[in-house]
Order: sequence, then C-alpha cells, then structure tokens
Amino acid sequence: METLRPLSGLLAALLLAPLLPGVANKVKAFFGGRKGQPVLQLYYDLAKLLRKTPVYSVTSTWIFKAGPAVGLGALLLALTATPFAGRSAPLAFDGDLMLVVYLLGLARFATVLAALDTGSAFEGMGASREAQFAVFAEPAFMLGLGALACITGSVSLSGIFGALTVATWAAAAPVLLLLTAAFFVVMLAENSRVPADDPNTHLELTMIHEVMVLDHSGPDLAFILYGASLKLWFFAALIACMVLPRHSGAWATDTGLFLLAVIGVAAAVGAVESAMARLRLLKVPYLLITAFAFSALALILQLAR
Amino acid sequence: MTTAVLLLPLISGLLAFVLRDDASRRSLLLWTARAHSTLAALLVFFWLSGQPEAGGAWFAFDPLGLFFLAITSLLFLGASHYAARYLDSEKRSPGEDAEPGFFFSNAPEAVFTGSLLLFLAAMTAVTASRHMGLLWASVEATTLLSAPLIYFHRHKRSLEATWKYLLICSVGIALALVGNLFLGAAGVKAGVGLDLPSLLSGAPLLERQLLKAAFLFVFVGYGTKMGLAPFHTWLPDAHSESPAVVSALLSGALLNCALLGILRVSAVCARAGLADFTGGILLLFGVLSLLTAALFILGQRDYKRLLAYSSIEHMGMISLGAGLGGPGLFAALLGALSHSLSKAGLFFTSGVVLEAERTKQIPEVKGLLHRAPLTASIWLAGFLIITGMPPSGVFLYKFMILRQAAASGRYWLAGLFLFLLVIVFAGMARAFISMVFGERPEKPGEKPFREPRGMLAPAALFLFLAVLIGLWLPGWLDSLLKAAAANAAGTL
Amino acid sequence: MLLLLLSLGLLLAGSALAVLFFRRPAAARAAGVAAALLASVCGLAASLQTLFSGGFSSLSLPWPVPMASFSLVLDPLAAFFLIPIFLLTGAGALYGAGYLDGNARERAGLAWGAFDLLSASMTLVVLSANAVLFMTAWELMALSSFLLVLFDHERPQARKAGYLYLVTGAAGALALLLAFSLLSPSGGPMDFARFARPGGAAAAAAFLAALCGFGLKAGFIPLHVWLPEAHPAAPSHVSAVMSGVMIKMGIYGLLRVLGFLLPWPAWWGGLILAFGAVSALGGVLFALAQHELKRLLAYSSVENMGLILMGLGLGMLAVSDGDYALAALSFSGALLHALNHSLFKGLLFMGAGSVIKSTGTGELEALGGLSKKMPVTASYFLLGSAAISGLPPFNGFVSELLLGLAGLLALGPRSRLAPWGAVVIVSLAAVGTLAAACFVKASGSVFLGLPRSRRTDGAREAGRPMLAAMAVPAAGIALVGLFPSAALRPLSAVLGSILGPGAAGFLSAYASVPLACAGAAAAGLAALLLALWTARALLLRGRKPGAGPTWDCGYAEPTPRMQYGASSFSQPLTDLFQPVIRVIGRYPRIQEYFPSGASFSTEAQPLVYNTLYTPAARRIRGLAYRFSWLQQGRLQFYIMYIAAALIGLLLWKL
Amino acid sequence: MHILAELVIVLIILLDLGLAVTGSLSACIRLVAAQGVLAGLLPLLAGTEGISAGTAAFAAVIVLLKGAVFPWLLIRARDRSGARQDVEPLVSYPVSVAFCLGSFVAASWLGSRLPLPETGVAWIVPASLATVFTGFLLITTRTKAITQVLGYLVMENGIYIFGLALFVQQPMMVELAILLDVFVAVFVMGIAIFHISREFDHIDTAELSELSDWRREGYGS
Repeated sequence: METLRPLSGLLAALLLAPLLPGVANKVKAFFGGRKGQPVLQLYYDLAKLLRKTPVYSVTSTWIFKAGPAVGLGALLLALTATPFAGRSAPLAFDGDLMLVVYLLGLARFATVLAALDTGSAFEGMGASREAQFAVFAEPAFMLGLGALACITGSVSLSGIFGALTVATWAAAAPVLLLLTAAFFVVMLAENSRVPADDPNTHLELTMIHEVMVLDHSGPDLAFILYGASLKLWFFAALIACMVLPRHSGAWATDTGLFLLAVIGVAAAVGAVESAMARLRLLKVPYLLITAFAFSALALILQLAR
Repeated sequence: MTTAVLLLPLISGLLAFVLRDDASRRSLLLWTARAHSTLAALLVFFWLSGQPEAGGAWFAFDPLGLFFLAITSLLFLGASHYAARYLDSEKRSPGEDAEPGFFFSNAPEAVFTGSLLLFLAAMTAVTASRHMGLLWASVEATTLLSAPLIYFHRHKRSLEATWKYLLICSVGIALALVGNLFLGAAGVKAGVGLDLPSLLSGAPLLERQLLKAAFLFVFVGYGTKMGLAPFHTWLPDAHSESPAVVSALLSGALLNCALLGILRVSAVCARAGLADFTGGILLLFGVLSLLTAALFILGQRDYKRLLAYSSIEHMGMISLGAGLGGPGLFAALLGALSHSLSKAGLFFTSGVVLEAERTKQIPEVKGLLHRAPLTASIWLAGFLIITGMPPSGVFLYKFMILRQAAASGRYWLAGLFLFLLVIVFAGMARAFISMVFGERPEKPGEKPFREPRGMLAPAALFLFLAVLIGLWLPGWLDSLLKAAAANAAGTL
Repeated sequence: MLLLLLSLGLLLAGSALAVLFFRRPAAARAAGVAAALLASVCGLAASLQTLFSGGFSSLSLPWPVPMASFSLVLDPLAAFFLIPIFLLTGAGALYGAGYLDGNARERAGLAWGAFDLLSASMTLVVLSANAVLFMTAWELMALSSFLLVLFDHERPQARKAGYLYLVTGAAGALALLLAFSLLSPSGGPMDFARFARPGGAAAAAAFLAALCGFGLKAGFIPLHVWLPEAHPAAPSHVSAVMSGVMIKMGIYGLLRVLGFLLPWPAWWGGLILAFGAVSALGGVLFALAQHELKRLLAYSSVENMGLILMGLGLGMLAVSDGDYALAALSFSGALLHALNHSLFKGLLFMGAGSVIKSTGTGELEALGGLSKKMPVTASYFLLGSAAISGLPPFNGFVSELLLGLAGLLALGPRSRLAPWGAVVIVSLAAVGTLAAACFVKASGSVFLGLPRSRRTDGAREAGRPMLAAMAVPAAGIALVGLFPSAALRPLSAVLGSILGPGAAGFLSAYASVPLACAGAAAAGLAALLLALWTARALLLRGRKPGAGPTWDCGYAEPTPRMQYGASSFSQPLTDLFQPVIRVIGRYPRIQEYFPSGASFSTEAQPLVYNTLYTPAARRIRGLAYRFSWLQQGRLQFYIMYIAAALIGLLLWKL
Repeated sequence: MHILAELVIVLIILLDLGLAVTGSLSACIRLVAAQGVLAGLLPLLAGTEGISAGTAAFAAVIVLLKGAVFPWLLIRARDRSGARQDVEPLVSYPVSVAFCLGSFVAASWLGSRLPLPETGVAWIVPASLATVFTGFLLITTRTKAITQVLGYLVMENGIYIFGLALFVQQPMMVELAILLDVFVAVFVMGIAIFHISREFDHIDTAELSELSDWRREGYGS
C-alpha cells in the first residue's frame, strides 16, 4: 500500500477515467428525463473494441495506425505529471506544465495526421477544425497556468497546486474564480463537449473530434476513446485541484474528496450539456477567446494587486 | 624627370597629328603610355627612397601630385591598350547607331590619338603644377583637349554632349579663375604670391574674407569639372556619348584632376584656420551629389549614364571624406584611387557590352551571360566592386568615411549617407541583374559574339587591382597615401 | 584553431577547384563535396572540443589594410554557432551531390564553388574578431548565397528573389558598418578586442544599427521580406543551409555586438522581445497561409527566428533587471533553439527538396500520398514536422521548454518582468499550436491521403546520398531530444562568454533538473509508445485486418479531388486572422446551368512587403521621377544651376 | 588718367546693358568685341606708373584677339550656320534689363562686403562682377549656341577686368597661359558650332536637348 500511495493518483486516473463520460451522460439523461446508458458504458465499449478486428482503408499508411497509440501514450505521460489530491505527481519538475501542454499537442498532432492519412474530406474537415480550436485553447490554458504561477510563485503543476491553499483563495478569490472558469471552458473545448462540439451528434458536417476518428476501428478506436477519457480526467483533476485547496493530510479522506470533486466536474459538464445548445462552428473561437480573456484578466488583476 | 614626364606626351601628341600611318600611330600611343608610366613609377620610387626630385618653381611633384600622377598614368596605360584594340575594331565595323539605319563616321584617328596624348599631357601638368594660375590653365586645357575625344563618334548626340561639356566646364573653369584672382587678392597685402609653397607658408597672413570667397569660386569652378551636384549636369551626357575608353579616362582621371584643384585650395584654407568652413561646404555638396546620384540611378535606362551617375556618387563620397578631414582625407584619396580603377574597369567593359548588344538601353539587354559569359561576369564583378562589396578599396574607403562621420559625432550625416547608398545600390542592382541574368530573347540574324580578350584584359586587371588594394595595401602605397593626405590637409 | 584553419583552407580550395573545373561537372562536384565533407569533420571536431572544454583560442596576424587585422577568436559562443554550420554544410554537400545530379550540369562548377565559399565565409564570420575581416566574410557570405539563389536565373521569380536579397543584404551590411563605426570610432585597427561601448545616444544608435543589420540577415518581421523569396529560389540543399544556418549568423552577430554594448537599457530587451513575438506569430501565420512547400518553410524560419529573438529579448530584460538566473535560462533557450532550428529546418528543406526533385513541384495542392512512394523521406519529414512544432520527445521541445520556463519564472513573485513573461508564454503556446497546424497541413498534403494531381505519378524515393544526408539532422533531432542534459555544459560555456563567467553557474542551478526530467520524459514517452505499439500488435495477433475504401459517410466513391486540400485546411484560421493574412481568393463565377470545370484558389499576400516596402519604394521612385526634370537637357538651365549655387553660397557664406 | 579709366568702366557697364537688350546677332558680336577692346585698353589707362613695353604688348595682343580674331571667328561661324539674325531670348527685354541692373547692385554689395585691395578706379569691381553676371544672363536666357559663346566671352571680359581691379601681379607666363586657354576655348567652340550647324541645320540649342533623364511619361514598367 505504501508503494502504491504515491502512484494512487495515476492508478485512479487509469482505472476511473472511463467513468467520467458515463457520469456526464448520466447527468444529461437525468436532465432530459431519460434513463440513459449505464455509467460504465465506456468500459463495455472498450472491452468490445479491443476484441474486434480492425478494418483499414487502402489509402492509409502506418501513420494512420500509429496515430491512436501516440495519442494515448502522450496522454498517459501527461497524467504522470498531474497532481492528485494535494500530492506531488510522480513526474514533477520546474516547467512540467510545458511538458503537459506539449504532450496534449503531441496527441492532437498524431490524431490530426492520422485523420489526414485517410484522404477523406470529412476527416480533413475535422482535422482542420481541431487544429483551429487548439490555437485558441492552448494560449488560454497556458496563460491561466502562468497566472497561477504568478500567484503561487511556483512553476510546476505539483508546486502550483501544492501551494494553492485556503489562504490563497481568501487572498485572491476573484482571480482564482476567473481561472477556474477559463479552465472549465478550455476543458469543454479540448474534450469536444457542448458547446464547442457535440459528442453525440450524428451529422458529420458539424462534428469535430468524432469526425476525425470515423475510419478508426477495433483496438485503435479503443485507444482513442480511452485517450479521450484520460484527457477529460486530466482537466477535471486540474479543476478539482483548483477548487479543493484544503487538504487534511489523511490519505483516504483526501483521496475520497478529490475523487468526488473530479466526478463533480464531470457532472458539471453533463449539466452544461443539458442546459446549453451547441454553438455554431464560427462562434467557437469566440468562446475560447473569452476563456483567454478570463485568463488574461486574472493575470492583470494579480499583477495590479 | 619632371620635365620628361611633362614633355613626353606633349611631343608624342603633336607627333601623332603628323604621322600618316595608323599602325605606327597606335604603337606611338602604346609606347608613350608605357614610357609615361615608367617615368611616373620612377618618380614614385625616388620619392619613396627619400630622394624626391626637386623640380622647378612651376612644375614639381609633391606626394599629392605624385599620387594623382600615378593614378592618371596607370589609367592611361590601360586605356591606351584598350584604345589600340578599340580603334582596330572601330575601323573594321563602321559605326551603326542603336537607332536602325543611322550611320555615322568617326573622327580621324590622328585627331583622336593626338588629342588623347595631349589630354594626358594636360593632366600631367595639372598634377605637377606648383602655381595656382598654372593649375587653372592646365585644368582648362584638359577640358579643351578632351572635347574632341568625346566627339569621336560624329553624330548628333555626341556633338550635343561635347557642346554641353565644353560650355559648362568652360563657365565653371572661368569661375575658378575668379577664385584664383581672389586668392591672389587675399595675399596682396601680405605679399603672398599664387605659387603653392608661398601660399601654404603664408596662409595665416591671408585676408580671411577674400580667402573664403576664393574657396567658394574655386570650389564651384573645379566642382563643375569634378562633377559635384548641382554642377554635374554635363557628366552623364559626356560619359554616355563618348567611346568607352574616353569615358574611362574622364571618369577615372579627369575628375581626379579637378579634385586635386579643390584639395590644393582647401589645404591653403586649412592652413589659414578655415578647415571648418571648407569642410562644411564639402560635406554639403557631397551629400547633394549623393542625393542626385541616388535619384537618377533609380530607374536609369542607359547603362553608361548609370555609370556616370555612379561617378557622381563617388565624387560625392570623396567630397564627404575630404570634408570630414583627418582620416577622412586618407579615405578620400583611397576613394579616388579605388574609384578610378573600378570605374575604368567598368567603362572598359561597357564598351564590350555595347559591342555585343549594340544598345545602351538597359531594358534591351537581357541574359548577357548567355551571349558573352566572360563580359557578363566582369560586368557583374565590377558592379559589386563599385558598390563597395568587400574586399575592395571602395569598401574600405566607404567604411573609413563612415567611421570618421561617427567619430566626429555626425550621426545624421552617417544615417543619410547610408540611406542614400542603399538607394544607389538598389538602383544599380536592378539594372545589373536584369542585364546579366535571365533568358536571352532570340534576335533574328544575330551572329555569335566573340569576346575581345584584348579589351577585357585591362578591365579585368583594373578590377583586380581594385580588389587587391582592399586585400593588401602595400606599405609604399600606404605611406604615399598618408603623405598625400597630409598635403591635402595642409600639414605637410 | 588549427583544425578550423584547415577546414577553412579546405573549403576555399574546394571552392577554387570547383570553379576551375567548371567544364567538367563531375570533377567539380567531387572537389566541392569532398572539401565540404572533410572540412565539416575537422570543423566539428574542433568546435565540439572547444565547446566541451570551454577553451578559448585566438590568432592574430597583421593584415596590411587600414583598420584591418587578421584576428580570429574561437570562444564557446563561436564554437556553438560553428556546430550547425559544419553539420548542415556537410550534410548539405552530401545531399547536393545527389540533388544537383542530372540537372544544370554546366553550372555545377559555379554552384559548388559558391557552396563551398558560402561555408567558408560563414565559418569566417563566426571566427573573425576584426570588423573589416568580419564584414568581408559577411559580404562574401551574401555574395555566394546570392549566386546560389540565382542558380535558376532564367526564372523571373529567382531574379526577383536575387534582387531583393542582394539589396536587403547590402542595406544590412551598411547598417553593420555604421554599428562597427560607432563601436570603434577612434583610429587604429577595428579589432573586436578594442571595441568599447560608446556613451549616450551613440550606444543606442549602435544597437539599432546592429539590430537592423543583423535583423535583415536573421529575417525577423518587418525585415524578412527577402527570406520567403530567396529561400525557395535556391537549390534545396542551399535553402537548407541558408535557412538552417546562414540566418543564424544574424543572431550570432547580434549576440557578439551586444556583448560590446553592456550594460543594456531595459528598452533594448523589450524591443527585441516585441520584434520576436511579432515575428514568431506573424511568421507562423504567413507560413500557414502558404501553399508552396519551400515558401511555407521559409516563413516558418521567420517564426523560429522570432522565438529565438523572444528568448534573447527576455534574457536582455533580465540582465538589465539584474536577474541572471532568468537571463541564463532565456539565453540558453534561445541559443538551443537556434541549434535546433538548424537541425529540423535543414531536414525539412532536404525533405522538401526530395519531393520537388522527384515530382517537379512544391505546390501542396498538386501533391499527396507520397508516403507510399517515398516512405523514408516521408518519415524524415514527419520527424522534422513534429520537432519544429516543439513536440516531445524531440529537440524542439527542449528549447521551447527552456523558453517557457524562463517565461514562467519571469511571471514569478518578483514580477517586474511579469508582463513580458506573459507575452512569452502566450506567444509560445499560440506559435506552438499554429506551427503544429501548419506542419500537419504541409506533411499531410504532401505525404498523406491520395495524390491530388498526376505530378506524383513518377515519384521515386530519393537517392542514397540524399537519404544519408537527411539522416544527419534527423539523428541530431533525436539526440538533443533524448539527452537534453548534454546541452547544459556547452550552453553554460556560451553563456559565460556572453554574460561573464558568473552566469554559467546559474544555468546548471535552474535548468539541470528540468532538462534531466525532460530527457527522462522523452525516454519514457519513447518506451510508452513502444509498449503501446507492442500491446496493439499483441491484440491483433492472429487476426487479419480488413481492407476497404475510406469511409466517406456513405458516399461510395470518393475521389482524390474530394480530399481536404491545403487551402481548405488552413482556411478557418486564415479567415480568423484576416487583417494580418490578406488572402485573395479567386472564386469561379458560375453562370451556366451546367457549369463545366471550375476551380477555386487562394493566394496569401505578403503583407509587410505590400504595405511597407512597395509603397516606400514607389514613393522614392516617384520622387526620383519628379526630380528627373532637373536633368531635362537644356544647357541654359544647367548653367543656371551653377550661377544659382554660386550666388547662394556667396550670400550664405560671406 | 583715372578719369579716362572710369569712363571706360561706365562704357563697359553700358555695353552690358546693351547686350542685355540687343536683338540682332551681329550687333551682339560687335558689342562683345567692343567690350573686349575696352577691357584690353584698360591696363594702359589704369596703371599708376608708366606704361612698360610688356604691358603695351600684352594689351595689343588682347585687343587684337578680342577685337578682331574672335569677332571674325564668330561671324564666320554665324555665316556658315546660316542662323537667323535674332538672338531669340527666353525672357523679355525688360526682365533682362532688370536682371542686368540687379546684378550690378548685387556686385556692388559683394564688392563692399569684401576687403578687396584699394583700386584707383571707381566702380571697377562692381562693373567686372556685373559683367560676369551679364555673361551668365546671356548664356542662360538665349537660345542660340553662338550667343552662349558670346556670353562666355562676356564672362571672360568681366574676369579680365576683375583681375585688373585686384592688381594681382600675375607673372607673364600665367597670363599668357590663361590667354591661350581662352583663345583655344573660343576656337574649339567655334569648331563645335560649325559641326552643330552641319548636323542640326541650325544652331538653336532647343534642339540640343536630346540627352536628358527627364521621364515625362511617368515611371515606366
């Protein structure tokens, strides 16, 4: 158990991440007055997909096959740098947030290339949109992290969230609220949730993430779905770190509270999806620019203190 | 030896008028040039070995004069070889103008060769003069003797150029005479004559106001001849319409003679404590010349005129160097040397380009590399050298002038200088790139062109020398330049 | 030093031999390539030795020219910039041996002569410690690359590029002359050792002149206009050298001159940082809008120079703020990025060259699906693309990590530089994603999907020497990415020679852990990917994947023409940045009921060139045109000028 | 004696005025010749001591050149060229007169500004400088090539008088060299005019403006 404790955050992420989309869907179903699919649906899907034999387009090459694996690998590594329940992540160093952001970039790079490898018009369209939204999401995210670095005086994820305490909240509540909002918006966009994208849409022309992976099947698709849930976990964990500044020091309590917070974030995603409609594609950048503005405003407020 | 170097071209020139036979006249030209250079080299050698020839009261060589004599003589040596080959080719193919169906004849070779040699005599006299009046007379003589050279091709445009050259320069030189009179008047009270040694030694005694007036008149007068804007107007016409060899001599040797005239008077002024006064005027007109050159080089359509404006640009730079004083004078003299070498090389090449393409219009020359690769390469190299690509003397002197401008705290001048140089470069680069490179349009009935090695050799040699002084400035040249600069500063 | 002199000699000899053998292309090529390769080996050995031992050697010989002396200094800063020179000219020579084979044989002699001269002059630029020598080398560098840009001088674009390049090069050189003059106004040789910071406005003037002069070579916005014209015009191995190394000479020179100008006022750093941010963002946006491969790469060089400048600017700000730790981090980020950029940009240009040689075009809209016909080139290009987008585990990430870390540290509690730090990290993030988009587009449209035209029909994999040459930068990319800690020592040595010996310690204090962790993460990522790939293979064991057409949402017969093209890919982004990227679209006008063929294309306008340079040139030409009346041909007027000048002078001066 | 010299000076100024308003080409040539003769005589009249043989000989040469040789050369050139008899000024006569008077005022001002050596003869410095300016006027406002030569000669006259005014003790050799130059200049100009008339059929300098950089049509291409 003692050897597991430092790795507990990573383990929790690996095991529980597929739960989050389920939670979001369940919340959505609740708001819609439906029963909805089971919370564990993604686990079933993954198990089924891993057993399936894939079909490959004759157009595609090894890049198409490598894409999902690279995407998953990048996210796995990113999670090792994600702090968990007030503890340092296994991989924590000055500037590790750069690593995390660029790993997300690597995952995107691989997915987009794989999409282009099919030579399909639809997948190209999705790839283009994915690349476009990242251009706005990533600066907003980086600037938010920078503002946090400015507040806490630390430049690693673990350091930042380790230094984030109740006292910090008391001193800089508006700034931190703005940042939380910015991170939430970035999370919605990066994870293809409403209002940036609709994971459940069936009209390819309007899809972003889903349309990029149309051609993937079998274990490759499983990698992609699992990777997507890990990404959601990553953002949810960060937001949980933001809103849970108080740590008792007891492992079990902290872990439990933290997991609840992560699931709460997923539920909030579901709630937003129930309450809002999807934005027009042209408006999505505006949403992200708003997130950027939140981050910038937070930084300015902090500097002007 | 001074007498010999003065008389040799004079006698040969007179002889050339008498000689009947073209071949013997050409060898007379060549041998006179060679003998003249030998004598000049000997004079330099004796000066270096510490036993300069004393000379007379009227004619003697100080380092400044010696330096300009050396340039003139060297240039003439190249020009004579080029001219021999050129006259040969002109003889074979009667001139056809760029305008179709417009034929012209050439001046008799005797007149051309004779004037060429007498021109050399006059220039030698300029460099040797120890008396301001004599200097003036010699400069005027260069004008008159070069006029027939410009009018070698007997057609309308060269006649027009000759006429303008003659009249503008004569008016200018007349003003220089007024200046000389003022100079004399300035010394009347102190009993200082117009000969250089007494002027220099008695400079502090001269009437300052008159000395200033004298400098102004002399500057405008010789400045006209030197091609400083706004007195430069004759220069593009004369350079573009005369044969390449004459353009080279005008640009490389004649302009220097006028520069020498200005330097002589400014040395006296410096001695009299008027260095700031003369410096300011030299700087002003240097900048004006650069500005004019920049404006007219941009979009220039005639490549010989382009070269002429480039001469104005360099005269402006040299004037800047002289105006800055100190190391700037050294730079100006180095500039005179480098400009003469590289511009002569370029003009020589322009003659071959004209022969190859039968037009002076830049837009009509395309893809010269395909028709005359060697000529095109020399042409391009010349462009790079004249615009100051290192290693070359031009680069060095440009750099030294800039450094001196910075050292004297004239930052605005330095900035303006750079800006104008960029414009000049842009204008010249456009012309040269479009001429040398590109696809060559098919011209019906055009025969393949045999590049005349005899004409290209002096061009290549001069350009090589221009590069060489940027790579290796021999000790003797350095000391000659330093002594000449001291002369020009009035300190020696 | 001796080894370096040897490689200089080898290069010059190779250049001379190649020109002499211009009638026998094979001999010229042999001489040129052999000299370049040998010189690279010697030079690399010497510079690595200096860099890792932190040595310093100099050589000074008299040179009988005013202001000049043949002074060479090999310090870590010089050695650091020698590495990309020798790496890329060696690889470039090898590549060129294959690339130039077959076309334009009669120009081979000149091409190889110019190539070796370019290598030699760049080496001399870095080594020289005298202004005259420096400028000579600098201009020879410009001249030799100018000749190479005009290699295909029958193409009007090449002539335009050559013209622009020559003129901007000359303008830059003149600005440098001014900078050197201001640094050493008093007489005597202009040795770097005698340079001193001038007082007052002269220091600022020297700084601005140097920024202008070196900036014109480094090609940051708005001084970049020659770059996207000239780099595509040259043969690809030359583009690789020009883009990968030659423009770095601007950075080198700036660093060298800044060393003489210490202490720096804060606004210098701010100015450089601002230029850097503008270049980085502008460069990548313009790159995104291009659809010619080499032009795209050229604009991407502008972007990367911007990143380097951002690091420099932040470092300078930190120095004037007294924060040497931050300075050490940002300077080393900038330096390392300079090295990294030469590696991946060299690789990318070589990859682009292989595509162009094999298909005859670099138009993205005419290519596609080449990864099947040129798998090795495709892999190299993808590697370069990932590296240039700053993605782990490659080298681009390491330098961007250092830059980002510096930006984040600037945001720290002692936050006088906080706004600048914010600018740096936001620009980094934006540039990173935009660069990724740009290179996904480039590699996707060239190598992935289906061919968009018949140009790719005859495509073949590049020849052996070209592939071997590409392996060199590729190996560098992987090595720096996996072992970033190895850069610590050389970088400390270089910092020591810029900021003084004290600065070296700061770097290891602040950067050793992040670099080690980045290396570990890179290795971990590699292992993870290997594991995942193995897992995937295990899962698929014994199963035969099906094959079919691409699923196109029910449409049964997708054709290559239905693919997303390069323009369509970037259109959403270019539309959003419309004020910066003026894309002119040529839309078809459909009038008949049954329109036959119609096509749509877009073209990005060079904004800075069109809004800054063209109007300025037009204004000046207009002025020249207006004043051309002065030379109207009438003698009377000419004489009047003389009279007027005389009278004016008399009134004014007497 | 000085009275005589001053009378000559006044005559020279009047000749300047006359040149400014004369419309006939041959009259102009005669006026310039007269001015030259007067200028040549001036040293004989203005000298304070006796007239040496050298001075007399020099004066004789000048009178001969300016009074006989130059007019002859110019009239020959005019006849050869078949030029019309008018000088065709570019500005109206009143303006020419005003300019001439203005130049005299300016010359007086200039002379007063400069600490020139005392001369025995009144107005000689202003008159000489005014003559130089009149030469400029002739060159710049007349269209014919011959009038430009005339202008040049008037300038030379002015300069000659100016030299006298300053009483600079020129050595004879320099004087001679200068004189020779002027002579050759006029000679060469005469030849040039001859050629011009042959090439162009007339000597109107408006024709002599083909060589120019004036881009009237706008910046092409």
